Amino acid sequence: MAEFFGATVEDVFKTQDARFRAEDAKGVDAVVAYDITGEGGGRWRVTVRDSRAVTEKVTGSDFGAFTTKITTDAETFIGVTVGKIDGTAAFTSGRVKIEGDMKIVALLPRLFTKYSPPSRGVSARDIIATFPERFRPEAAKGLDAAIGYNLAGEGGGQWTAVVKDGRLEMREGLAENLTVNQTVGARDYVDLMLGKLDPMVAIGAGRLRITGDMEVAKVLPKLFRKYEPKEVERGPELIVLKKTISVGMRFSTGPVMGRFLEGLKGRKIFANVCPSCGRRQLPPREVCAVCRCRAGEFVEVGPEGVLVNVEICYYASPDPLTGETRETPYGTSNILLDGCRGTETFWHYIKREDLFDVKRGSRVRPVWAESRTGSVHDIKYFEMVR
Amino acid sequence: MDATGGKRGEQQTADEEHACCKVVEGKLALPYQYFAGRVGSRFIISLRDGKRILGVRCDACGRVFVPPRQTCERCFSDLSEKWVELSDTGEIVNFTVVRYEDRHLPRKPPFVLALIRLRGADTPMAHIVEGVAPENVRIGMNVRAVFADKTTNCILDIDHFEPV
Amino acid sequence: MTEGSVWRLYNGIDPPAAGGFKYTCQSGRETETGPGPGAVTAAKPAPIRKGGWKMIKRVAICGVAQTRYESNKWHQRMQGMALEVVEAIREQTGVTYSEDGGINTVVTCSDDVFDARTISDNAMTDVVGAHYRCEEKVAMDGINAIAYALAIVLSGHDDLVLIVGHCKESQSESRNTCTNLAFDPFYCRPLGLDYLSAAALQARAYMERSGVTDRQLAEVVSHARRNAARNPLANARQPLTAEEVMKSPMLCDPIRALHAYPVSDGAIAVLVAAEERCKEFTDRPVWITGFANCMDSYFLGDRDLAGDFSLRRAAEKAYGMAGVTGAGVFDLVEIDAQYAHQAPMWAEVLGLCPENGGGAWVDSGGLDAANVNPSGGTLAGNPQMLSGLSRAAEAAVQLRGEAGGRQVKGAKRALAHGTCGPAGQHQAVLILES
Amino acid sequence: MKKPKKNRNVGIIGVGQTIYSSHREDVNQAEMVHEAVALALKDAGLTRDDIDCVVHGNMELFEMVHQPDIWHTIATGAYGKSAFRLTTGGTTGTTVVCAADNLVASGLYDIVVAIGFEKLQEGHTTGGITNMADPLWGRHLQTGALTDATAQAMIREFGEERALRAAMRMRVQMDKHACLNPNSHRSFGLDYSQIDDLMKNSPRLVGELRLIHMCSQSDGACAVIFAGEEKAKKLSDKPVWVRDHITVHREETFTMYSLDPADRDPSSHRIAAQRLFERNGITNPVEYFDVFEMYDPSAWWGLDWLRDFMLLDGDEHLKMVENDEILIGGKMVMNPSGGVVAANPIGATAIVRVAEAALQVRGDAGRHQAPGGVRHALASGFGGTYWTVLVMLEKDLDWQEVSADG
Repeated sequence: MAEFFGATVEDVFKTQDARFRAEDAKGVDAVVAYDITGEGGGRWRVTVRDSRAVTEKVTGSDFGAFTTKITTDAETFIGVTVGKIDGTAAFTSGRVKIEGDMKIVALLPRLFTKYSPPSRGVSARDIIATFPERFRPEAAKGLDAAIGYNLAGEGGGQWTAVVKDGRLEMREGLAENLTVNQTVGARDYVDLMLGKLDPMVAIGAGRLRITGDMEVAKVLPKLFRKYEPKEVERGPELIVLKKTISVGMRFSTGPVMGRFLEGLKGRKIFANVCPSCGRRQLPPREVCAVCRCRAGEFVEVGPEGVLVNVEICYYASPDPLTGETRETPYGTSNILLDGCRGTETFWHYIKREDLFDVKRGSRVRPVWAESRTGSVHDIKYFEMVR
Repeated sequence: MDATGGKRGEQQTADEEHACCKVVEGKLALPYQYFAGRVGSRFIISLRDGKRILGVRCDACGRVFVPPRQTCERCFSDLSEKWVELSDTGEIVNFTVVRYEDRHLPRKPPFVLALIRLRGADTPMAHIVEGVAPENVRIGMNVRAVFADKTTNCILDIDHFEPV
Repeated sequence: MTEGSVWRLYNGIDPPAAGGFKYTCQSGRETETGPGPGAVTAAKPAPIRKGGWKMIKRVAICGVAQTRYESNKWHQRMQGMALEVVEAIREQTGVTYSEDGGINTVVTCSDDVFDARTISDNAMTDVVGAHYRCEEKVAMDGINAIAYALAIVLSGHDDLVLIVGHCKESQSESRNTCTNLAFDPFYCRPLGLDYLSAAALQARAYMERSGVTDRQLAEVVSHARRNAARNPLANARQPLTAEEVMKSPMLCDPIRALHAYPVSDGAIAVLVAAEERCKEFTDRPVWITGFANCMDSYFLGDRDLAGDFSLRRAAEKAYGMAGVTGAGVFDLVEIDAQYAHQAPMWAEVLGLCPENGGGAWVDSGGLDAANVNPSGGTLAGNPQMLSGLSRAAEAAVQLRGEAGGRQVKGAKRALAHGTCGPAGQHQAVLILES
Repeated sequence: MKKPKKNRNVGIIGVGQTIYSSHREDVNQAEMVHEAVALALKDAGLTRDDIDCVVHGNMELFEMVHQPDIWHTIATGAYGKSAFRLTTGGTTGTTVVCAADNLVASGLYDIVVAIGFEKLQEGHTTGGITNMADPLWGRHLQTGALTDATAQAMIREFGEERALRAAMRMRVQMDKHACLNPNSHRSFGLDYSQIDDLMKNSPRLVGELRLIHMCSQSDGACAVIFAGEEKAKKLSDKPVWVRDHITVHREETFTMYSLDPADRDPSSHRIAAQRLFERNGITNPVEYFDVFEMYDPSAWWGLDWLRDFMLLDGDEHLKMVENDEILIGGKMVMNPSGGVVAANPIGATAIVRVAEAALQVRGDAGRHQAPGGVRHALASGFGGTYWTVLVMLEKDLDWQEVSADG
């Protein structure tokens, strides 16, 4: 099984259940499907329910019902798992794809303690990964070359280092027009880099083959700072304390917001009006900020209106009023209720089923909650008037 | 803690002027993860795995601090490698008895919070004292650290101090 | 060091050199050396310092407005409290928000944790009139907002600053839970330390050092309530005898329930202007003649909790700036004592009574003789963030002669003190003159 | 608006920045702040004894530490010093700069350190920002600072193809700068050839606001040391002068769009720029400023706001991006540091803009130094419900003549 960053996908999932943190899994009910593609990949299903976690390998093509599905290649999966690849960047660049409920993904680091690969020697792949940080631009001035690394065996692979204008770009695979190509077993490559194998011996024994422009091959050792194995592959343990801090609050409405919220109970939306400029505020605020005077008069507006903008949010984040993660996607909109003008809009949710049908200018109406308490939730959402 | 006059809710009877005013229960609730850093981690791991209390010494002013810190706030010298092992016993130099009930407190009241100067340290450290009735705690009392069975990765890896 | 000084050789700190510490004025010229940290005591009043740091221009408080302080303003949200005082200031001073000559700079004072709101001042923009204007938030005790307003005016950046502070301690389930969050997450927060237990440790340290008794602390509270009864804005106005205080249960030994300031809500607005603008707003400007603040160590064990480190430095510098000696020259002194022991303890540092003489000073009527906290002080109920700002506001009201039943006759010079952080870690001293 | 004369000149004499990173497990908050302070002191050649006052700022709920200056005293150097804490949300970093400038100019203090920091890894950034909204209404609806309202408005104004392409081009330009800045949190090595791919395939956050457009969540701290003119000249051979600063807030609402684009509220950015430039006699900011470090939380905002800050009209800002005029070596270099899309430790982000602008003026920015001698630089902060702070930095003390008649 292919190994990346000193670990295999198999090993990550084998240890998954042992890394489960039941104390943080209360109330979590989810099935996460992992489709790990490419060499060293496979399919797994992790079920978290009743404060227990069960990890199973999926043999057929069907995952069954899942809450969330994560698709990525084995290298990225392990890289993110062990912290060698930035998860956000991998998601940003599209190497990790997520279907279904995003909030579970945000929860995973809390549900399982971090995976640590079995401590073992460094792999050829690990050393290749250090190329960018060891690259010496000053030594590459005027050099325009594609250098191949054909490293066979476990922990190996094929790479091309493209050096141009003092910059290095690493590519997977061997380029077509290599300036220099080096073929060596992955294990031997590691030994060469660690100084355990003499390059001349390796060439003499035919274990290392260098082809192409030998003038360029000669400058190769200068292009990179010496590889220095870290004495301890993992640094010292660094302590982290995880906690959801929660402080109970009593938010006063005051008379202005209070009046507005009271109106919602009776299925009425009240704006307050600036006595000076006449603008209407939703929800009402104590003063008109522009005219700096109290806005005392209330007028009923809406309840129907027109969407001024539609924002569909795909990013799962916690609700600071409860600490719970929100379900995505959801849509909010600034709605120009009947009786309002210009920017006098009203901020609320759009019905989930209408999300992809509505657009700027769509006419909408509120859907009222059955029981209303005088809160933002008295309106469930706005739906399209069809 | 309302003993000092915070009588909440009592005015929330019908009041003409405040007819529309109400109070909505909510929370300030968000997830956090705090990092102890290298210096703090070494201190906590030493408590957790070695049952040993470490301090740091500032060579410039000669003081030994606990809890540890990376920098001497006065001399601005780097203390991150200046570890000294401290005794797990020390002397109570100051204490209070917490008698109010709040959710942030680690114990049911009443419990004793003390400043304890460990042998080998110059600065006393705050901690909980148990195994003695609050009314019998005295300044100058010798106490010993009792380490926690289960780690919480913080200062409570010393569960409490108790009289020697 | 001056005789009777209490510079504590705590944890091996060297006391400053015998000549005192120096500070320099803006021209780079050193001022006359101060008398040293031990000098500000009433027992041996320090000499009046001359030639201290001079402000480039005079800056004054031109208006003050406060809400009534209450334990639970459930009927108002924070914006409502702030609006009340902003409207009062506008009415009182006639100040406008005109782009030319009106308020262009607002300094607010509030806190995100107490308000349970990221960017707590965002909620204030409308009511303080900061729409398309400058607003900056001082996220610490509001007495420092006055200093910052002073800096804005002295710097020439603006000549008129409105300060608006608010705090609603009743909003959270417990203010102690909020102040627990001021402690670091690994060493102090898990122990449950909060500003109350920190103050309790300080109270014991002070009682041990000075011999102040439970009865004397009770008398401090009783005195605060007597004064508060004359202050219609105070929260806790019900008179209490020392015996009643002594009977109140221990809250956090040796702090009794009635030694602690009540949970309070309120808001304050202060208008600060350069001298040349003052007459537009008031005929009774109150001049800011001295200010300094100072930070002490964070870990309670690193500090001498009953010591004088940061307050003495702040007082020294502020006194020097105003060219005054110890506290004898003040017609009234507003001390930000959130807990009873802090009144005599900090009175010692400010020079109202001798070292370790706080208890005897209370017994001998020192609080009234020196006109300490005629408002009732923080013990009568001002919230965190405003405890020092309300001291300054009260001092200004006194110097304007508008203090009604609590007026100190002929008050011309006052000291206002403010503190924030656990057990007075950060100290500020403000000197005002009519 | 008239502005009284500054009491005395204030110079920046030291700058210290940590690296910006998604994770700093190796340090706690105070230790991270200390790195910046120590570097700033070293840069200025000062010791802690030289400092009169420390100004500290961040946003408390990102780490949920109440008044963190209290704890951080163990590492900021504030012990025994005068200390202030000022915060204004995202603009905090520039607010502590304004405060330090005011405090020094007032004569109250000679040398002031301003500190901004954030350790976003320790909290939930989007949740923390959401918490800025009214607890009874907007908090249920807001999603941090994620919005595509600006994208939608630009698409309506300039057409989808041009708007999407210009925003992505600016994103790539910022990345090219970030690749030259060793402190950057994110430097992808993006190329113009990737624009089409990114426009289509970068995951969506909100509508056309895609992951690649948005700033990172970073850990980091920045400290800047300010001194009065006399000391600044004595202590530094190239002090950078703070010419002026302005803060403009907006009301407590994000409802600023309407069906008619002409109805849009005046931009606080434009108002700030207009007022600041007018009182300093600057009529053509694109010509005047050599470098502009903008607080650009997303490529969309960066693109849109360039027009407001530089007082441009129509599609002039798009042209600047399309013609690479904002690249290092261009006419008016924007964010040679890579900007906020490359690193965003929020409480530090705005002071980083000032610090980076100061390094540019000093000529000490290293690989991301704008060529040709930077004499005039502008830095912006952004926060709250579209709040703006602008800080003007100068290489020479020669502007008094310009504004004498103003």
